[in-house]
Amino acid sequence: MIIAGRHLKEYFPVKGVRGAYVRAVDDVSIDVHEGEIVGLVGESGSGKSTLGRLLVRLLDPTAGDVLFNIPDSELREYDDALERNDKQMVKKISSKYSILRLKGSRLKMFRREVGIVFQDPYSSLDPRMSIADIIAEPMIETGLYKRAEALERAEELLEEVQLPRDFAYRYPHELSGGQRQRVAIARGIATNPKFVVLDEPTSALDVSVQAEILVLLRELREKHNMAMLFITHNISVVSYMADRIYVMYAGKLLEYGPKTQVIRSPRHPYTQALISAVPEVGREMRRVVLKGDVPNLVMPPAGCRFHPRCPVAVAECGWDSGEVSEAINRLIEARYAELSGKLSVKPKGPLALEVRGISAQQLKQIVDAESESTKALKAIYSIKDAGDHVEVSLAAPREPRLVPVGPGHAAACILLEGKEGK
Amino acid sequence: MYYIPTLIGLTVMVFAILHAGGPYKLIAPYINPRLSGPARQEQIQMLIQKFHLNQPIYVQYFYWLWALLHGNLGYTTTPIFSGPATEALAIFFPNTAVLAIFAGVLMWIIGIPLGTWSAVRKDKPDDVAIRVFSYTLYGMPIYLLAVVLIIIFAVYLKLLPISGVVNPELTVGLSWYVNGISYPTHVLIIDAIIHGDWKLALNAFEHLILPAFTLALAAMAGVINILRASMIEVLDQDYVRFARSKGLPEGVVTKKHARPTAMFPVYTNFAYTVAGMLSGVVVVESVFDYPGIGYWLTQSMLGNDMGGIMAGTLIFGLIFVTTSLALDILFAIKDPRIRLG
Amino acid sequence: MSKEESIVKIRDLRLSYYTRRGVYHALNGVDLDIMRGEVLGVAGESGCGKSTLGLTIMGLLPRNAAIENGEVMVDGFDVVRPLREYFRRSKGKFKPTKNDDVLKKLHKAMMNIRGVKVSMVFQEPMTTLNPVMPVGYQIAEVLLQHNVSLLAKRRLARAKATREDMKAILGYLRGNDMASMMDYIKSRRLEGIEDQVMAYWRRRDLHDLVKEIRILSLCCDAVNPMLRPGLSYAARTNRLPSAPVLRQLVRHELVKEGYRKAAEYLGLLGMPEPEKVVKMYPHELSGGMRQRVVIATAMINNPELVILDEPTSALDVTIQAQILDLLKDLKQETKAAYMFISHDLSLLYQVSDRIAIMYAGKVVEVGPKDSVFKEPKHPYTQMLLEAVPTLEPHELKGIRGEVPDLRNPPKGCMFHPRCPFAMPICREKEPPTVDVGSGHKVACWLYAGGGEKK
Amino acid sequence: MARRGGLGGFWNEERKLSLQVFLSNKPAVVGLVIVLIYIADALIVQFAPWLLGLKNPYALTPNYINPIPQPPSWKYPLGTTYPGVNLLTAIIKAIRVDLGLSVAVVLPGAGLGIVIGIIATYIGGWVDDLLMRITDIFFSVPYLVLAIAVGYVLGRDITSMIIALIIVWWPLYARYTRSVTLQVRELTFIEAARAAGASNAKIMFRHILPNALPPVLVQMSMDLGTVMLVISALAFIGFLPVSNFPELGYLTTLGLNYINTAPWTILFPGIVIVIFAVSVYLLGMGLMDVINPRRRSSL
Repeated sequence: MIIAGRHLKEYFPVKGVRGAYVRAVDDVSIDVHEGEIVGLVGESGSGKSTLGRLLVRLLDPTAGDVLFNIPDSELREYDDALERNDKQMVKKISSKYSILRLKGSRLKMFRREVGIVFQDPYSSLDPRMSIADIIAEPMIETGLYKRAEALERAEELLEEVQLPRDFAYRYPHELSGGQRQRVAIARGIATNPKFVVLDEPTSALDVSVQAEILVLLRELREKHNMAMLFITHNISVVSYMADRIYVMYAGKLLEYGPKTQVIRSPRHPYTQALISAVPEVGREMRRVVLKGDVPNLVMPPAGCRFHPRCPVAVAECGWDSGEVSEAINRLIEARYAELSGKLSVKPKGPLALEVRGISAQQLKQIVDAESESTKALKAIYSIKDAGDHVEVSLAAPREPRLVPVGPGHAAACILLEGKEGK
Repeated sequence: MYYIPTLIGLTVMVFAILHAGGPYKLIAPYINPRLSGPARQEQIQMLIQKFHLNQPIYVQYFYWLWALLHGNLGYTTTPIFSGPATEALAIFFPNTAVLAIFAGVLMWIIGIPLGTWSAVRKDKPDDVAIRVFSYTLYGMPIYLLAVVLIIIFAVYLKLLPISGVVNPELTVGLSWYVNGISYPTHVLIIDAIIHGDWKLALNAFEHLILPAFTLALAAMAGVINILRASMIEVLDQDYVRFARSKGLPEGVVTKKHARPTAMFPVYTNFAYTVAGMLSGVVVVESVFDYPGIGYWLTQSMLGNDMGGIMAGTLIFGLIFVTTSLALDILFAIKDPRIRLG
Repeated sequence: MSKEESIVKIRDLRLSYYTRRGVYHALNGVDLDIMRGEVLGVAGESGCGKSTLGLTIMGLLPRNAAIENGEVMVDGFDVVRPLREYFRRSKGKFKPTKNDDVLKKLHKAMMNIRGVKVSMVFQEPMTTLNPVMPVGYQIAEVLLQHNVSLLAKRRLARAKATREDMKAILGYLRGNDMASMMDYIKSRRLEGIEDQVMAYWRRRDLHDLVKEIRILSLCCDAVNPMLRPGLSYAARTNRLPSAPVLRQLVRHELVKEGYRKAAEYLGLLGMPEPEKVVKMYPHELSGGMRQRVVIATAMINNPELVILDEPTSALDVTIQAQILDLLKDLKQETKAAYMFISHDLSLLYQVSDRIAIMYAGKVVEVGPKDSVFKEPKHPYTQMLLEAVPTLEPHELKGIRGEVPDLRNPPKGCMFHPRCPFAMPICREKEPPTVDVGSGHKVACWLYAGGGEKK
Repeated sequence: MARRGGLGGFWNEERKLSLQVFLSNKPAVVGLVIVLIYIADALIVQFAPWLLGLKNPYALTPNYINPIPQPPSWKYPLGTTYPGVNLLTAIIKAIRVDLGLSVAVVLPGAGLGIVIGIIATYIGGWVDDLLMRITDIFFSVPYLVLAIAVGYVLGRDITSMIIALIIVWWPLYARYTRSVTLQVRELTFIEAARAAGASNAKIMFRHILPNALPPVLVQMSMDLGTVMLVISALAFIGFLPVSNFPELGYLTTLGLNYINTAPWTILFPGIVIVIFAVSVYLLGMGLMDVINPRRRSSL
């Protein structure tokens, strides 16, 4: 395995609010094999860029570990040890392969083995450096070459990304967006790394340029056999580029698997909706339109983070009393106007509600009738009369685990867990 | 919210200025010059005792601060006033406040429309004229501006008085105006109105016009330039274009859509404007012999009067810090992005 | 297609930006029609002039934009005439400041076209909305400018309507008898109430009972008697009264009414809790909600043409799907024409009736959607389609070379330096636009008989 | 590096474009010319006063025989001021003094401020907080007042005026440097340099500073004018208790008693300051255009 992230978490403190964190990446594990292209898909705020930066140690994770160039057998041992909670073993393997404790020259060696290409070709190149200096920087800084040699090699690299050699002594502002991105790629692969992170490398470019860059990247992979993590929000691009795909949502990993599996038979409802929303020439769309917005990552939804928007959510998906009481209120307003004003709902703890102004039976009827249209009601598992009010209790939420659904294909949805369990 | 630490820092700085010259300089004004020999030494020892100058420096600071909090700012001896510095403040501060507020209002009501107009008419003759005007103001030393205004309005046109706060002949025999100090508020215009002397009030107002305009014009250049630049930027924004696409009249687009956001750089730079204006006060008051704290401070400087310099520095600092705090709060209220964010 | 069917008619439009580093030829002879009620997709890569085209129709050009030739007729009004005339008058000494004066006059002349007949939705919902104004006001503003009488009528109708009136109207609604309802409203002189009634009646997310309760509660909303004459004046003349204090008071009342209408309209567009949203500021809303607000602002006056300049490019895929759904609904409900500008061909395939492909300031191919996508004629269109990645991967091919520098545009066909089929004539002469059948037109020498056929 | 030379040598594309941008801003070019004239004046008075026929280049030459200000004439092109001082030569001498004082304030003030600003951003954390609070405190007293207070401590002479103004000016530069540096630090190429393995120090000095310093340097050039204004204002209110000192603010005070009859005694020295302050400002705006990539590309 060229790179393996294990239970990575990245919490950014919220400025000015003590104890509040943006949970950009929350317990994500990811594997990249030698020479393969892994696509990482997600919408804005899904944490995909943060994850990419964690893997090349541009950020230090709040928790978790990143193992670099670890033989598969030892990785298996490591995973077993993690499961057994065998701290000594974990520590032993980690000390050998983890990138998190690297310092000084060993860190530089690691930097030589990895590269990164950023999204915006305009701000990712230092405007005061010539193209040659920009490309040479990683070679010089990681001690691969001396300056003169590095400049020489920079020109070769320009050729490799299909730019004329005499661009070497130009400055970034003289280049078009596509040309700059080629320069950025040349810098990313300058030290001949084994693993390159491509953070939305084409989303600022036109389709015709994008196509050229994508073709170029595939060629480079063939030629140098480097592994790539291709981060993007564009599923069609990933489907062209990647061997395997990871899908992230709100800081969590929801599904991963071989490209054809994930694209043709997505198992997670989010992936299904995402793929259905991709417009294509020559195919009238049958979209699954998700309601609502991406959740706030300071206080993400409990259980499965996707549940508030999920079209097939069930009882244990993570509904809390706040969500359910809001749903009941909205329902009353929208459909049971005769009750509005009379009925009052009060959350009582995270998993219980106190409803007044309605009998238990009446409420039961409403819940039964509406639970298909208002998914939050599915969380209600008991409605009991308690004198002057009705006690409603909710099913305990379950954190979805990644469940294997095919060879190398897994999805984190409790619906799948159920099937597997029975 | 750095108001309190900054204030403490301000007192520390003034204390440092006071004590940087060593204890002897500090007590020099209190020594009886006719004493000599052992008697003189004895008095020095006594004064050192009295001012706690033999204690560690931080203890001295707290003694000093304690005195400060009890309104003890020392004594001042200048040609325009001798006595406790607090009393000097009571007399001079109201005058400065009236001048500065009047000038601030003038600057605002002239500068903002000029800046807006200049941006809307970018590169056209009127814009060029406004820019030449504001650049000239920007490069003009404030005393020169004052002198030019005096030459034009007082010397040639003879419309306005040159200096002072009032024509002396109008004050002869007034019971509430003694030694150049009016009672009860110490602001001549207000006091004249209180005592029903409209002629005097008008005369005092005439005396206020030139200094206030000088200050206002000097501070205006910055406001015009900043507003023009930010307005030009804002006029290019999508939401201004969107407002136009709604078919709104141009006046509504510029005044209602563009200007409120274009003002934010003016607000954030307002501390610099205030600092410039308060520095201007010092010069303007001395050019016009206007009895405010700036004039007093200049007199103290010329007479090496410790009490005046210390009190003046402190009060100017206090005014500045308080004003910027107040403006910060005010402008934060105006920006929903801050208010709700 | 007959001529009166087109809402916008653009003929040989040539537009240049005068910059300090030279003249940038942004549009080089655009011919295009937008028919009433259709969705015209305009596709092209960055710098092809598609946004400039949209802005030209709105008359929202920057001061350094010179109209060198051509006309843009919007419902019979030639938007670019004064600019073109200024350019002719200037005889090579084009001055942006003078052009700006012409533009200011144009703004005035177009006040009753923009926001009424034609409106526009921009790409970035964050920068399109004024950050320091509640969104409700930004929607209401359009009505306050152009449709004061509607607001005044709405307000007066609510004051006048009795519970019995509302019950009667509900009766007609239940019976789906709109004609009789309108007759009733006219006879009771309650014009303006139907706008509010329908806003609830057409809501899909509300229970019928709730709709009925809300409609019933529209009655008996007494209005300050001092304001009544002012409001009647506004309802009659579509202008605010000119008496100073009264004007302010009436305006204030109508702003409130504007918020109400804005909330109703946002509700129709599927915005949750619209009454709260109208009081919020743009930064409190998510990208999708903001774009809904922008669309509401553009649509609230029922314009005949809406220009959508990349309305979903800044949004996430799932939010983009929501907005597309919304636009689809709006298309069914209104008779407006849409000009949908985008760089995303697949997206345009989903939404358009016709497609125009632009390259370097020219429409190189235009025609019905299926015809253009299934049988692209222009080499540029063909290559562009091959460059689009799809879910079912195919070999991607980019287009070699760079977009031409429009400060020194190539002679002849702009695409010839990148075109694999380029012929000698392509380097010499601009290709004419030829019809290759059923309204499918292409500007390429391959079809104009300039060389051997492909 | 012959190849490099072949591609333009010193006048590479980058520099050519910069020059082009600057030259297209006419007011800035005028500003530059005027500033150069002032510098030439100062240099000549300092090193070759005989070129201008100045006998006493470092002090005013009073003429007590005819002390009353004379209007401009062939003999005295700008007239004379009290006490019989030839204004033209006085101004020529004064430009050297004022320019010298401005430079003496701006260079060390900016140097100190830039270093502190950089330290604050580089170390960050509580050091940053502390340094910024200290600048707050210095900033809390209006600059003219602070200069007066410092003058009291150090005694009122030229050196103490310079020191006082340095004390006044460094916090401005510290803050400005810090804000520009923080902006540059957010750009992606900094992250790219980190990914390339560059050390913190290298990132700071090779990437952040070259991009952050230009605006600070432009600010410095503009401040030459502002500082001159403040120096002359201090001299005007009598900060310097010396006579015969060729300083523009002091020159204006000489004729104050003749304001009714001889306005030129005040106007001419004043205008010399105005022209300089406006010129550096215009020059600064032109330079700002050159270093601002957005304005560059909008050409």
